[in-house]
Amino acid sequence: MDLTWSRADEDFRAGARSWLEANVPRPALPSGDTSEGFARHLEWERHLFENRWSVVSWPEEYGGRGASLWQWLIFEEEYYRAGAPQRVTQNGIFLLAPTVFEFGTPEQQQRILPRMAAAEDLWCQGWSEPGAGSDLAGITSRAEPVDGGWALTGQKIWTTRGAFCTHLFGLFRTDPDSTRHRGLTYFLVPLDAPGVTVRGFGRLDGDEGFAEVFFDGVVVAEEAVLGGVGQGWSVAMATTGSERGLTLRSPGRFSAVVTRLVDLARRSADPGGHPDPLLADQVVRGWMEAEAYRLFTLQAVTALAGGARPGAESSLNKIWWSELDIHLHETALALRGDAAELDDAWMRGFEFSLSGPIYAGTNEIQRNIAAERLLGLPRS
Amino acid sequence: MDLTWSRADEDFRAGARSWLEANVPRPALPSGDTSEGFARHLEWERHLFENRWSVVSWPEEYGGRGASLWQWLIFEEEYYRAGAPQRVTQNGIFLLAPTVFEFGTPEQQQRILPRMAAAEDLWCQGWSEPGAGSDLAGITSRAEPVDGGWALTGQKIWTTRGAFCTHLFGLFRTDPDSTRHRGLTYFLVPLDAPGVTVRGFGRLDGDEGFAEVFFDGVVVAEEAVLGGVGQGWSVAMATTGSERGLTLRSPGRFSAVVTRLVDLARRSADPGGHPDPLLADQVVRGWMEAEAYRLFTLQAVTALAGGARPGAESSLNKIWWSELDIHLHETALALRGDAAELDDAWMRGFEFSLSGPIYAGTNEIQRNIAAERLLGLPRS
Amino acid sequence: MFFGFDEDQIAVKEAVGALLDKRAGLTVLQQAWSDPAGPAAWAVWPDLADMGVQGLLAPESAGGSDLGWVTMTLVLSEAGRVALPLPLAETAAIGVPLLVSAGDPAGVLGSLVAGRAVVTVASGIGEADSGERPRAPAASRADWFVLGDRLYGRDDVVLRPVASVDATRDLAEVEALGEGLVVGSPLEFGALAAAAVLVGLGRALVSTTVDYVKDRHQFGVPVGSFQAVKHQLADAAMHVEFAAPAVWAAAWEMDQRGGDVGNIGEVARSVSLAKALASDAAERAARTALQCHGAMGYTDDYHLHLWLKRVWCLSPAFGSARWHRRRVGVDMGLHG
Amino acid sequence: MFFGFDEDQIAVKEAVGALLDKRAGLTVLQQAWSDPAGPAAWAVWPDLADMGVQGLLAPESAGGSDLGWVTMTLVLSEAGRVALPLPLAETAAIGVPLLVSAGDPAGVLGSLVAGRAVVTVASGIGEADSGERPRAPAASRADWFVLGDRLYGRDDVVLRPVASVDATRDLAEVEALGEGLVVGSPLEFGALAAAAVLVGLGRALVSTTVDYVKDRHQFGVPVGSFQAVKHQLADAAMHVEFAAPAVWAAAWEMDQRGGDVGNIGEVARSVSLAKALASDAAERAARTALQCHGAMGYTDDYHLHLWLKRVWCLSPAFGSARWHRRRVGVDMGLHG
Repeated sequence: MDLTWSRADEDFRAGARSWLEANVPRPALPSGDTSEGFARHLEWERHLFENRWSVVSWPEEYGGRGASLWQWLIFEEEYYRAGAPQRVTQNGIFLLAPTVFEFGTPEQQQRILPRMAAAEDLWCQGWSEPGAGSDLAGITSRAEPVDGGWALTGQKIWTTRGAFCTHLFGLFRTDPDSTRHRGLTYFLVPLDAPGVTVRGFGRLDGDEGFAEVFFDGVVVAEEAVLGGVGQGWSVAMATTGSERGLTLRSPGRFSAVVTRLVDLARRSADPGGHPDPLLADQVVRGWMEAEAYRLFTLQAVTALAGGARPGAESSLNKIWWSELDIHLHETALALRGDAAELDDAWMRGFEFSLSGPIYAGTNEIQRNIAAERLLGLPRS
Repeated sequence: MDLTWSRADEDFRAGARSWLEANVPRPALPSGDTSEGFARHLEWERHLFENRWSVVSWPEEYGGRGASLWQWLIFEEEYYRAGAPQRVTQNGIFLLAPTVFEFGTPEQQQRILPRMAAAEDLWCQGWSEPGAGSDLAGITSRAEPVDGGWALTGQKIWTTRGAFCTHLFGLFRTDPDSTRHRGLTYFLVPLDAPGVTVRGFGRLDGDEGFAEVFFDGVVVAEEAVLGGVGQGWSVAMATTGSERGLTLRSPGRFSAVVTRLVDLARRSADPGGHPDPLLADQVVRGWMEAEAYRLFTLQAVTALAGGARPGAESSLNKIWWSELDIHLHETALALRGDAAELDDAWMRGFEFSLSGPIYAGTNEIQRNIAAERLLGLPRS
Repeated sequence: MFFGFDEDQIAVKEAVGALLDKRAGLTVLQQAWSDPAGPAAWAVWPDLADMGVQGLLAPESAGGSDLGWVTMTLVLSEAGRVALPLPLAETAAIGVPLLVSAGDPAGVLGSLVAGRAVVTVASGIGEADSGERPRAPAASRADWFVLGDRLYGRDDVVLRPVASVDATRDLAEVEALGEGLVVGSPLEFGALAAAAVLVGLGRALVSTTVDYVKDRHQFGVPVGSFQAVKHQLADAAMHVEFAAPAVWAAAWEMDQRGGDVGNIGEVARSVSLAKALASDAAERAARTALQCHGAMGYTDDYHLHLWLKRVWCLSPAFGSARWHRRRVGVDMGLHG
Repeated sequence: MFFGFDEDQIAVKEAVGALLDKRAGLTVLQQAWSDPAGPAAWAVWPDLADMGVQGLLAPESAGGSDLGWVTMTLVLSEAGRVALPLPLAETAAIGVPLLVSAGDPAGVLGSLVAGRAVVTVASGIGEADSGERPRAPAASRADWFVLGDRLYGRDDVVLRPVASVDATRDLAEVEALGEGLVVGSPLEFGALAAAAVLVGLGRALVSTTVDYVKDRHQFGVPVGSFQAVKHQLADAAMHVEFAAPAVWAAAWEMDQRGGDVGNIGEVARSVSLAKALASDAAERAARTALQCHGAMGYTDDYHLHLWLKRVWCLSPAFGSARWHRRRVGVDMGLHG
C-alpha cells in the first residue's frame, strides 16, 4: 500500500493545475444545456483539445497524452477544483469512446475518435425509448437491411443535449423476430441524415437539456454498425458499465462540492460564529462520504491498473455518488434557510443531483444488480 | 372536532390513575418472560381482574366495565404512565378475545372469556411454523377428523411465552388437499392435552420468551373449532387485523417512553446543561412521532366509534409504531454513550423494539398491504 | 372527544375543491408559470371570495364567516392539492387573522374578504439570517406586505423581482420605506397555513405517482408492481397521513384560543409539530414522486415539477422541520 | 499510488483467518458466552501469539514483527468476522503500541507479545460523561488496565463485574487505586482498531444474511428474491465496502507516522473518518441482518445475536460515529 503520488504524477498535477488556473473562463459559462451556452462551451472544449487536455488518457495519435488512469483521476480532480466548465462532450468521450476503443474497427477509430476529441463531432446517446427506460431490452426502434446499409425507424427519448449534437449512438433492433436483449445492434448515426427529426424539450430546471429523436427510414452505411450485427446488447453493456462506473463521476467532482459546502456553512454561521450543529454534522457527513468515495475509487483504480475488469461493484459506486450528490445539495439548501428557493447555483445543483438516482440505470436497478451479481441473491 | 375529554372520561381517568398509583408494584416486577417473573406477573394480572381493571372494555358479565374505546385508550395511557407491568395475558386478551367475541358461540364465549380475563387460562398464539412465518398461508400442521373431534399433528414455533401458557389458539389444515389459505381451521387447544410437547427457548435478550409446540395426534373436541371448519383464514385475519391495529400498541405506551427519554436527555447534559444538540433533535423527533401516533389513533378511534371497520391503514399504524419504538430506544442508547452496552432497561427495551418490524407480519409485508390495499397498486 | 370533521367543514372543503378543479386546474397552473400575475392565474380569486374563502377567519362584521382554522386548513390543503399559484394562505390565513387581531388598523379587512385586495408575507422568518433580503411571493399583485410584525402598503415598499425555482411564486425582494403598522408576527399563522398546504401537496404527489406507476410498464409489468416502488410509496403515504392529523389538531387548538395573537404562544408547540411533520412528509413525497416517475418527472413537459417546486419553496418557509424541532427542544429545556 | 495489499499482508491475514476458523469457531464463541474467562474461550490466545499477532506492532527487539497497522487492521477485521471473544484489539492494537511509544515503562512488552499477559482498556473515552464508572472488557483475565492515559497493574485496580448485553465481553467496572504509569491516550489506536473489527463484523453479518435468505423460502420462493430484501442487503454491503477503504487508509497513515503517540494528532481526521463510517455501516448491517432473518435472528438458539451484540458494544466504543463527525467538524471550524 502506498497512498503517495509519484513524482511524475505530481508533475502532471502541477501542469494541469497551472494551465487550468490560467485558462478556465471567468466568470463561469452559462449552462451548456441552452443553445447559447452550448456554443460557448464548444469554444472551451476546442481550447482544451488544442492544448491536449481534452482526452488526457487517450493515445497521443487521437489527441490525448497517453496518461495513466491515475493521471486521469488527477486531471479530473484539478478540473473540478478549478471550477472548469461542465464537459458538454462527455457522452461521447466517456460513454461512446471506450466502446469504440474496444469494439471499433481501425477505420472507425480513426474516423470517430479524433473528431470527437476535437469537439468537431458531438455525440449524444440514444438509449431510452418511450416504452424502454430502465428496461433497455424493451427497445422497439428497428433497423432494416437495405442496399449497402440499414434503414432506421423509431423514436429515442431523454437524449441529453440531443438538440445540440451532430451524431447519435444507439441501439436498434436488427432481428425483427427477436425479443428482449437479443437481436439488437449498436449504430452510429449522423443527426443530419435525411429522415432524422430532433425535438428538444425542457428539463426540470428549465434548461432545454433533453431531446426526442425520431427516425423515419434513416439510411446509414454498413460502417455505422459498431461491434457486429446482433451484438448490440453486449456492446452496449460495456458502455453502460462505463457510464455507471468511474468515468462520469470522478471523486474530484464531489470533493469540489464539499469544499464549496464547507465554505457556505462557515458563511451561514449564527452570531456565535458557527452554523446549526445539525447542519455542521451533515456537512461533515458529506465530507466523509466524499472521502469514502475517493478512497473506494482509488482502490478500484488500483485493481484496474492491476488488470482487473470493472465489475458489478460499479453499481455500488453509482448508488453511492448519486446519493452523496443529493445529500451535499440538500445540506446546502438547508443552510440557505428559506432563501433555498432562489433559483441559484445551489438550487440548480440540487435539481441536477436529483437526476442521479434516475439516469444511467435507476438506483433500484443498481440495487438489483448489486444484490444479484455481487451478493449472489436469486433473481426475482 | 372536539379534542377535549368528556366529564365521564375524565372521571374514568382519575379513577384509573388513583387505583394504579396505589397498586402498581414497586419495584418493578422481573421480566414476565422468565418462569419466576411470569408467576409474579400472574399475581398482578389476577389483582387487576379482581379490581375489574383487567379488561375494561369487555362487558361486565365477563369481568369488564363495558368501557368505551375512548376509555380503553385512557386506561392504557394511564397504565403505561404508571409504569405498570407488561401484560403477560395480552395475546389472549388482545388477539384471541376479539375473535371470540366476533366468531365464538355463546358456549365458547362463556367458557373462554371469563377465565381468560381472570388469568386462569393463559393463551398463546400458534401461528408461525418453521416453514411459514410471514407467509401464514404456508401452514402444514394438520387436523384430521376423529370420533367426536379432531386429531392435531404438526409443529408451531415462535410462540411467545408458550412455555408458561395453558392454552394455544392456532391454525391447522383440515382439508388435506387444500393449498395456501384455503382449507384452514382455527382451533383452541389446551396445552395439557396428551400429545402436546412444549419446548421453550431464548430470545435475543436472553429471556426464555419463545416456545416451539409439537402436536402428535392431539385429540380435541368439536367445540375446539372457532368460527367454522375451513373458515380459519378469514377468522385469523380478523385476529391479525386486531394484532396489527390499535390494540397491542396503544399510544400511551410510546408517550411513556418519550417521557423517560426526555428525562434521560436532561440527565445526559454536558457541563453547559444541555445534551448534544443532535440528540436533542432526535428526542424531539421522537416526541413528534409519538404525538403523531397519538393523533392518528384518535382519528382512527373516532372513525371506529362512528361505525367504521379497521382497514388497511392498520398496516401504516404498525410500521409507524414499530419504527418509532426503535427510534426512541436508539436515541436513548446514543444518549448513554458507550455505557449503552450495559444490559439495562434501555438496552432491553432496544432489543425488544427490534422485534417490532418482524412480528405480527413483517414491515415488508405491511408495506405491501398498504401499497396494494390503500394505494391500489398492482400485486407483484 | 371527536377527531373528525363536521358536515359544514366537509361541505366547504368539497365546494372549494370543486371550484379549484374547475377554475384552477392544470392549464391555469401552466399559464401561471409563464405569467404568474396574469389574468388567467388570477381568475379564480374573486370566485374564491364569492365562496367566502378569504373570509373564513374574519368576523361577520367584516363580511366573513368566522368558520375558523379547522375549515381554513382543510381548504388550504385543497389549494395544495391543485398547487394553486395564488397567495391564498398569505391573504386568508395570515393577513386576515393578523388584521382581525390588530383591530384592522388600516381598515382593509373588508376589501381582503371581498377579494378586492391581496396580502403577501415576506420570508426570513424562523431561520438564522441567511444574508439575503426578505422576499415575498405574489409581489406584482399584492396590495399589502407583511414584513416582520408590520404591515406596509404597496407605496411603502420597494420591490426587486428575483427568480424563485417556482416561477408561479412571482417573487420579489421587499424593502420597506416607512414605519408600517404593527400587526404582530405572522409566524404561527404562516407555519400552520404552510403545513396545511404541504399536506395537500404531499397527498397530490402520492396520488399522481400512484396513477403513473400503475400505468407505466417496464420489464413487461407495471412499474407499480415492483416492491421497491410499492414500499417507497407506502412510506410516503404513511408520512403524509400521519402529518395530516397534526395539522387538524393544531388548527383546532388555534380555534380554541380564538386565533388571538396575544396568547398564541400556547399553540406554538402544536404548530411546530404540524409544520415539522408536514415539511418532512412533503419533502419525502416529492423525492419519492420524482424517483418513481423516472425521467418523466424530470422534464418540464410534464406537470410533476410544479408540485415538486412548490414543496421546495414551502418546506423551509415559516421555519423548516429542523427549526421547529429546535423550537420545541428549547421549550423542553433541551437546548441552550 | 497503490491502494492494495502486498503479498505478506494477505498471507498474514489468511493465516490468522484460517487459525481463527479452526480454533475460534462458533462452538468456541458459544462457550465464551457462558464462560468468557474460561479455557475454551482463551485456547486460541497462545496460538495467536505463536503466529505473531500480538506482536504485529512491536519491534523485533521485543519479539515483535513490526509489520504495522495495515496488517494489524486486516487481522482485526478477521477477528471481527468470527466475533472473536478476546481482547485482541486491546492488547495488540492498543496496549502494545502505547507501551512501545512510552518506552515500555513497566517492562511488560515481551510478555504481551508472547501471549503471556493481557491488556484491557476502560471505556469512557470520546463521549460526554454518562455518569457511569469506567468499564473494561476481559476484566477477569486482564493483567494490565489502561484507564485514561495511564496503565495500572491488576493489583492496582478494584473490579466490580457488570453485565454487558454481550456476555462474552466479561465486563467490569474498574476503579484505579494508585497513580499508574503514563502511557498516553488510547483513543486513536482504539478507534482505529474498533473500526477494523466493525468492518469484519459488518461483512460477516452481510454474508451470513445472504446465505440465510438464499435458503429460507416464503411464499414459495427464496426470501432473497424479494426486492425489499435485496435492496436492504445491497445497501448494507455498500456501506460496509465503502467503510473498509477508509480503515485501510487510516492504518496506512498511522504507519507513516510510525504509530508515534506524539504526533498522532495528524492522523486524527483519518481515524475519525474510519470509525464513523465503520460504526454506521456495522449498525446498518446489524439492523438489516436481523430484519432479513426475521424471527430466526431474534432467538438466542441461533448465532446471529452474537454478532449483533458485538456491534452494539463496539459501535459507540472509542467514540460513536456522531462523536467522530463532531471532532472533524470542530477541526473544520464548524463547531464552537
